[in-house]
Amino acid sequence: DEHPIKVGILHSLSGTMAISETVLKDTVEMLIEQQNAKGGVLGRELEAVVVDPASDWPLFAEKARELLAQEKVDVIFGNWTSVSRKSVLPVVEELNGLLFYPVQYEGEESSENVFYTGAAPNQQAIPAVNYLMNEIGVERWVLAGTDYVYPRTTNKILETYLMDMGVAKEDIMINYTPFGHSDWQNIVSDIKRFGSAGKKTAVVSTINGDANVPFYRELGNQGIAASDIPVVAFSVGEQELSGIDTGPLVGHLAAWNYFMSVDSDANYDFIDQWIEHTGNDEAVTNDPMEAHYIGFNMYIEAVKKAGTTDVDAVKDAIIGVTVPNLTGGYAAMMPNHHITKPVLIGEIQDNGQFSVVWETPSTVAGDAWSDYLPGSRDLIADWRKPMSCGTFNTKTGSCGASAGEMAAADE
Amino acid sequence: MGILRSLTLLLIALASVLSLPATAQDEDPGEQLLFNLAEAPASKVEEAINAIVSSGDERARGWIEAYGNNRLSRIKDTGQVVLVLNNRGRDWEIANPLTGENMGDMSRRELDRVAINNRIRGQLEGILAMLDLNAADPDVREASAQDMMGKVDASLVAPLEARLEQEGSARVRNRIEEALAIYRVGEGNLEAIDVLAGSLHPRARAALNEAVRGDNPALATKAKQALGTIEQKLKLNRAAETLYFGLSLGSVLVLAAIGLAITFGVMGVINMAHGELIMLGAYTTWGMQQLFPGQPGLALILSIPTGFMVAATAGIIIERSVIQYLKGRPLETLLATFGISLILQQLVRTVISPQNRTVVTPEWMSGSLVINDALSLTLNRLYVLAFALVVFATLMLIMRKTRLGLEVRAVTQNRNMARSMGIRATRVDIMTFALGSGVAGLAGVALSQLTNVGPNLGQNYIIDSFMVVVFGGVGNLWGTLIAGLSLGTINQLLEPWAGAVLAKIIVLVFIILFIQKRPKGLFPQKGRAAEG
Amino acid sequence: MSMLEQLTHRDRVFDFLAPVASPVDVRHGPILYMEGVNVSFDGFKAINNLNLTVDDGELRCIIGPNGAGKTTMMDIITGKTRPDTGSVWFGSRHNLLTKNEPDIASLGIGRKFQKPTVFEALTVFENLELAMATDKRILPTLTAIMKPEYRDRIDEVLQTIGLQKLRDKLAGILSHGQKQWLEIGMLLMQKPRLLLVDEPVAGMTEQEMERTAELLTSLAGKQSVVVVEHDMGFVRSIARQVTVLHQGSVLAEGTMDQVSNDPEVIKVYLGEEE
Amino acid sequence: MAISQNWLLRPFQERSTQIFLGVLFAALVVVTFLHLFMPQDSALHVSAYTVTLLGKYLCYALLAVAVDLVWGYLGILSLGHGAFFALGGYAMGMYLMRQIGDRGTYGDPILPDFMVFLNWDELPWYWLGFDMAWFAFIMVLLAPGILALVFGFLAFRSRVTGVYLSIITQALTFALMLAFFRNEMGFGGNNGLTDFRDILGFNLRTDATRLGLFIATGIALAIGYVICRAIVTSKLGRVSIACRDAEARTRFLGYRVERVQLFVFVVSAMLAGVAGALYVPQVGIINPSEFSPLFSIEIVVWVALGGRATLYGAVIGAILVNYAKTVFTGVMPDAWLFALGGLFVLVTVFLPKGIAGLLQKRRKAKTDDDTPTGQEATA
Amino acid sequence: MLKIQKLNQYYGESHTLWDLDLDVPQGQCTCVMGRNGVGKTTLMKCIMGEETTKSGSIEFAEDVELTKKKIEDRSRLSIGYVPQGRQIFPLLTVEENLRTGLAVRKDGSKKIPERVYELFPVLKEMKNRRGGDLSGGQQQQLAIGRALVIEPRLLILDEPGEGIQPNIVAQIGEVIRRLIEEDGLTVLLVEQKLPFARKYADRFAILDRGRRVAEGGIGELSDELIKKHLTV
Ligand SMILES: Nc1ncnc2c1ncn2[C@@H]1O[C@H](COP(=O)(O)OP(=O)(O)OP(=O)(O)O)[C@@H](O)[C@H]1O
Ligand SMILES: Nc1ncnc2c1ncn2[C@@H]1O[C@H](COP(=O)(O)OP(=O)(O)OP(=O)(O)O)[C@@H](O)[C@H]1O
Ligand SMILES: NC(N)=O
Ligand SMILES: [Mg+2]
Ligand SMILES: [Mg+2]
Repeated sequence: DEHPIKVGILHSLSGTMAISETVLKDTVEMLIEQQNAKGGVLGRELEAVVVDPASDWPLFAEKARELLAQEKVDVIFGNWTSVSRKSVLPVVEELNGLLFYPVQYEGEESSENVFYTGAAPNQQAIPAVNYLMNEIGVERWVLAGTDYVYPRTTNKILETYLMDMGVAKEDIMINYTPFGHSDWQNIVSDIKRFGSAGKKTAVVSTINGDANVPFYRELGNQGIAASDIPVVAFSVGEQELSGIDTGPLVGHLAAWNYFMSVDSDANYDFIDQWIEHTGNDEAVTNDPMEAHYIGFNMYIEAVKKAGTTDVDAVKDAIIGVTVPNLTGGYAAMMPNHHITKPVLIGEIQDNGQFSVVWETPSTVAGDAWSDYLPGSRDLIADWRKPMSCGTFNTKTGSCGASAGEMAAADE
Repeated sequence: MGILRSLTLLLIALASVLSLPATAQDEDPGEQLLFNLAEAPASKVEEAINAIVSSGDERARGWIEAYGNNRLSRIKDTGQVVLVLNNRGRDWEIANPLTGENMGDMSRRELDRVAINNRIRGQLEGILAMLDLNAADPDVREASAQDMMGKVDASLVAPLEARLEQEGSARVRNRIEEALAIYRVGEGNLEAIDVLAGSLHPRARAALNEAVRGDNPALATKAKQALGTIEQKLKLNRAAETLYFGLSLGSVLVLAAIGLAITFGVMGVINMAHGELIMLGAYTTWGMQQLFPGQPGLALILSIPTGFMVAATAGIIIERSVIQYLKGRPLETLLATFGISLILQQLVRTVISPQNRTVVTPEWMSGSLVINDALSLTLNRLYVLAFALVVFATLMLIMRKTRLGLEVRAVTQNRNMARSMGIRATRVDIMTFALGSGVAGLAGVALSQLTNVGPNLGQNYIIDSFMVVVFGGVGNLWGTLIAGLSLGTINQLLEPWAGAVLAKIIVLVFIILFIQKRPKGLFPQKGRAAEG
Repeated sequence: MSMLEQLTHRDRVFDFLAPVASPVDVRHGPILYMEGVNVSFDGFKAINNLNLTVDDGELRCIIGPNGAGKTTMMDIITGKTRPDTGSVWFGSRHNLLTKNEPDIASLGIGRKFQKPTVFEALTVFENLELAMATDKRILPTLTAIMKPEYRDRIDEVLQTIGLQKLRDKLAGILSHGQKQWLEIGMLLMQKPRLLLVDEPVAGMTEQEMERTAELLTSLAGKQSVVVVEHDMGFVRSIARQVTVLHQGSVLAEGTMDQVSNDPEVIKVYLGEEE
Repeated sequence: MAISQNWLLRPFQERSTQIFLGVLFAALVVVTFLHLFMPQDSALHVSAYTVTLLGKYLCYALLAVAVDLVWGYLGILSLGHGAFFALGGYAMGMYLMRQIGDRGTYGDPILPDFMVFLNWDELPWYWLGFDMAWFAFIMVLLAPGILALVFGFLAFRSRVTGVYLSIITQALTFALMLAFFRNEMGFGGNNGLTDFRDILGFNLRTDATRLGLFIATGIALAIGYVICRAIVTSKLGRVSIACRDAEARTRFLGYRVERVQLFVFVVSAMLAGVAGALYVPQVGIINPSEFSPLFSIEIVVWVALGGRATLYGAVIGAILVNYAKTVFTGVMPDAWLFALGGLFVLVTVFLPKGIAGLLQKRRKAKTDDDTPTGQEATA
Repeated sequence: MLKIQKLNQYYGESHTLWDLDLDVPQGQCTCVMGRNGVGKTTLMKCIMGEETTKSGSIEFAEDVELTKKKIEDRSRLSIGYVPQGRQIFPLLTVEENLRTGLAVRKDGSKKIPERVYELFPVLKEMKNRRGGDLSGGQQQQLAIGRALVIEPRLLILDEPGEGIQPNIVAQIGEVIRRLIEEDGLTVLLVEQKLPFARKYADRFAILDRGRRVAEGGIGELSDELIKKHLTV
């Protein structure tokens, strides 16, 4: 086959999400370039097909359809927000596409056609809380998040988890703010008050993107130092920090599966390539970029293994594929379409980087269905034949309805 | 606790140590100390720090600070401990921690950071605070004593008491007494509660709270009483704080809206690109800070005129290229300026970056103005509040006292007639639009100190700005001021009990209902004239 | 029968004069009754204890210096301005102060504004159509059809106001005087019991003025007309009863001769030589 | 030609409506034909993707017509029409959610997935009834209709006009957006409603259903257009214009301006609701961003670009802008905003009356009978 | 002072002024008359530049060609304009309305000339009220006062007596005369009311359907002419 392999890139280049997603587009483009420099795969070139879904959720679905139905791409790398993924999901399922999703998310999903290379809650939130509890001795918790599904779900999981661990209800404060919230005076003041009850307090932040800068500014100005009330964030990476004056933030934390500061050769190489690709000496890398790096390499491996880009063949081949990650270890694609990841806790430094202060002893496999939510406790996903099920109920021993229907539709 | 014991030693040794000359060169003991620190496994770090602190080496403080700031690294090949002077980018500038001699740049790959974590950092801060307790500057001593609050343990009581003896400043004495009292309340000392009864400091309250929870009934009762009085005072402070939050949010709204009050309120141009003009002002600040690295304050001050000029120039270009063709078709300005706003946003994404830019807050704008332990006003917002008022007053003067104000109103009310009166309408248009745009630029300069500087900046403020202008009554600058401040205050009053989202919704519903009552805003144009 | 012809038979009640809705009860007194009306704007007393009655079928001229409150008085009658105190009755049944503009209009009070206001984006014909006395509720308006008799009536009025040629032109392009006529036409279409006419002849030539005078006098009798005008020639040609307003209250009332010889009136209004 | 006496039939006698309906139906037929009967690989084949895309454009066109009705003829610049569109969409979305039944991820026969994993125990009361198509379809009209009625009643009664009205419509949609973002509201928060399966028993993921929806949208647009045209050409339409240009004067003629405004506003809101309802099954998701004030402003921009107070201009504007968006985001993903923004600027500067103005000018050269187009009303 | 030759003007397709000639001699009051809609106001607008002309010339003060000039430059030549319909600035106060004219004054004065208040005392009384709130007649006085602020050489008045109480109308007439006689002002007046025209104008010109059909000293304004051109 002489046709190039078409790689769809479905990341917002305009609108509110452009701030996060443009670098992911550039990352995939860079990876494609590099792969082509290595001679492509199966002797075929790779070709990027870029579209701009413009941070508009229905447009994500439309563009996904355009990529799959019109452009006939072999695979899509894309999406950041969960809502955009939810919007695209029916389309990739209907048209039997492949989607690599690189961002940490709330879990509770496993699609036959989607590969989740970002963290599930058990690969980020739970370990972070464990760290705070065990290493820092936190007893009182503020769960602050932007009001949407990822923080809601994550906080739900954490609340259940914390209560299981014996934390009293009054020691948990939950607070939601709208997207792009910029006036944090009251909330920070509340946090300060909440933290003055004589117990070590920490903030677990699922605050999204743009709202973070004013949040941290306010923290700094109201004099909340990391040593008093540390904030551990799940959505603040190097990209976000590059827009913040990090001076007052030193010591606050983030939990990710990758930091740019990680001391590994693979990482240093990746950074060098990235800087060369962007032509910007100050360019930073971050966790979702690593996720794409992993996802991309997994895809390449799977295509090699399957010997074709045929979607079904790749889907089968990719489970079990293992590729190096950037932190010096390996990532494996699990049967539930999530991958294994190390969990790192980093402290913000004054240079806008994180220094790793703690990490899990080994990699953690992503859990599609949380063990801390009653509705999904008993569910697992396994896309290997013959089970091929995204919602297998271990109690009843049967596959959930949606998968059943999908299987029927496939016939 | 090891570290604190070493502190005691340190304090006693200090006076003499400070005057010691540098020790002999051949065998620098510092080298070993640093090596030990770098090599220490997590459990031995404390010991290593102890060793450094109690060594009496005058460079100790620098090392500890560097360690706390993640600036101690080792060269992978040689194991030598170095000081990282600049850790941005791929090549780091390093120096010899023993001699201070600059060792040039070294790739980050070659370096291995000496690990530190939050817990240790917290302890280091305690150490540094302790060191500061003897500083010459009473402010430093006070801050240090304040840091000690809640961190005092048995080993520190004696040195603190000793310090108390010598201390001349009443402020510092108070702090030290409070710090000691917190410790003593923990020990079950009833009198200590009297010391804390008037304190608004959160740590004092924390200590009292703990006493209430504790199993000493006498202590608990007394602590409860003390807490009661404190709560009373806190309430007042909290009210003042909320008011401040409200005015501060309000001033942001006013700043964002005031330029629009000119271009939209006075000229009648539905300027959807107003937000992007604000954005330009914010980017100017960023640009100025790039031009003057290391001098964020100077850059910020220079940004005020430049931000104005940049946005005003952009305004003039917009006026000349588009708006002038839309005279008498105000609604179509919406279409055109919407287009311009899209273009400007994407222009910034393409030319600068889709990511946010870092704008540094100068020293003098960081932190808070401390009124008391429970009430402090964040400085950046205080400056913005003042700035908003100054901008407002200036604008008011221009519109009221200069001919421009009169002419622009005449031109918008009846363009042809104004021209028949010899008013150069074109020039008036340009100047007014430039003024409104320039003020938007000023808003951007101010906002750069509060929020993201990025391509979406404008979008976040455009809706609010229109809301404020209209709520205040179109064409009335006072209205804009009052509307902004009151909407901000209402929002902040609601937030504590309704939450941020609901508070915002309630404010919007309030606006809707308010407009039912006063269909022409807060300060309506009255009389026949308004009915047309 | 053309309307003008109809008008020559004053002894009959003509169809276009037949009351539309809520008949006005004038058996026991005047058609318009204002008592003790006060209005002030930001402390400025525009209407000051004004008392005025207009009898059914009367043609009343109101004159008075600029700013005397003539237009404001009409604003009060038509519901545009709410007085601070006082009472205003239409017939003996309708308290106008409790009603809003459309209510008052449907009761049968029509008004021509001082500054001609017509619907500029509609044609002359459509302007008259909208003014026509019909059911003005939503659904009837939506389903309204242009009956031939309606068309005829509009054409008649067009004839009367001399704008036949401009029938299908947008009202926005009319000259000042043409707009004046159009507004008079709209008033005629409304078939009101009481017409309030604010400076109808401003900007008209002498001859047009005469036509207007004829028109207004012919309306009087069956309809009541209140005319405000500064052109003394015109006022003289139509007036029977003249009221002079000054500083918001009645300064003088009487026949034209009485009034124009009143020294006060001469002083504040007419000027020495007339 | 005798003008029909029936207000609903009147539009059919207008040349512009005849042309509009002719073009619309021709387009429906041609697209259907090309989709069904052209081989997949033919250059003339219209793919299911394109059919859905066109369907979406038609939904937007109907929405734009609704906005033009109130803006162009009544002078009410609604910056919140997205709210009515979204409400219609949510009503439909709720129906579609209920149609999923136990095929959802968690297999709960009643609760939608998002409720299951956020621990809702039962369906909130306002979700009741949405499993029935007739009820949902009535709500498609009623939800926006009632909101418009209540909101309009308050606003028009108090004589809120001009920019004040525009801004409170904006506040309305903004408030609704924030409310719908809240997960507590029970509408799926930011994720909204998605993963629909079938509508009226037809599988939404088949091409035939898509074509059906496309045709249904076309017909809805035709009906909506005719209704608007009928209103506009009726006496009520002229009263609307009167209200737009001289509200006070209209009152003195005895018209209850606020009722005229309310009537037209509610009709327009319902049309917007229908547009939203047809939009949702075709794009597959409804989320609070449809309530975003910027979306509502964008709708106004379509209308202005197409040409205000013409109705067909609104259709042209909506289709053109959205087509441009589709094309530009595909072929020039990095620079499409320049192109779109530039388009807006150029049209305003060079085509004062929008695209319809251009068409009118050419038409005017031929005939002279022209429905009056709007003068400048106040914003 | 003003010499108009072969002026043609169109509103879109419709030809409103036809080959119009008009002479306004210095130091006199010329009165333009004609039925409604014949183009009087249009002519004034052409002189002021509010409407563009198709062809013809308007010459001001012997040597300045007006047709090419911008509106504001025309007023800066000291042409005062009192338009039909008053056109005051409704939201400006009376004083502000007057002050708009100060920009043009040759002496650069920042004060409103006392003369204006003298002529129209009501304006002083209502100094701080918004223009739009004034009664119709007060607005008309304001419009005239405003035009006088610029100390015009040529004053264009479009039906200035409209809506003004009789004694003030007479007063305006007197003012016009006084300005002409004392200051050498030139006045171009549009007026429908014959007595007023006869009393205060020096010359007349009659317009009919956009053409000038008669012209002459005011004494020559015969009943025949009136009947022919001014009756309906
Ligand atoms: N809304 C208002 N605000 C302030 N003053 C007002 C308002 N409306 C009217 N006035 C004042 O009230 C007085 C009466 O005005 P009105 O228009 O009734 O006079 P008028 O008798 O009609 O005069 P004219 O003959 O000049 O038209 C005037 O002095 C006017 O300035
Ligand atoms: N903007 C316009 N567009 C088209 N036609 C217009 C416009 N303005 C005026 N006209 C027409 O031009 C003609 C002359 O109008 P103009 O206002 O000059 O009349 P006029 O002599 O001043 O009348 P009047 O005595 O009523 O003030 C009128 O027939 C009018 O309908
Ligand atoms: N998955 C997220 N972060 O939306
Ligand atoms: Mg009046
Ligand atoms: Mg005229």
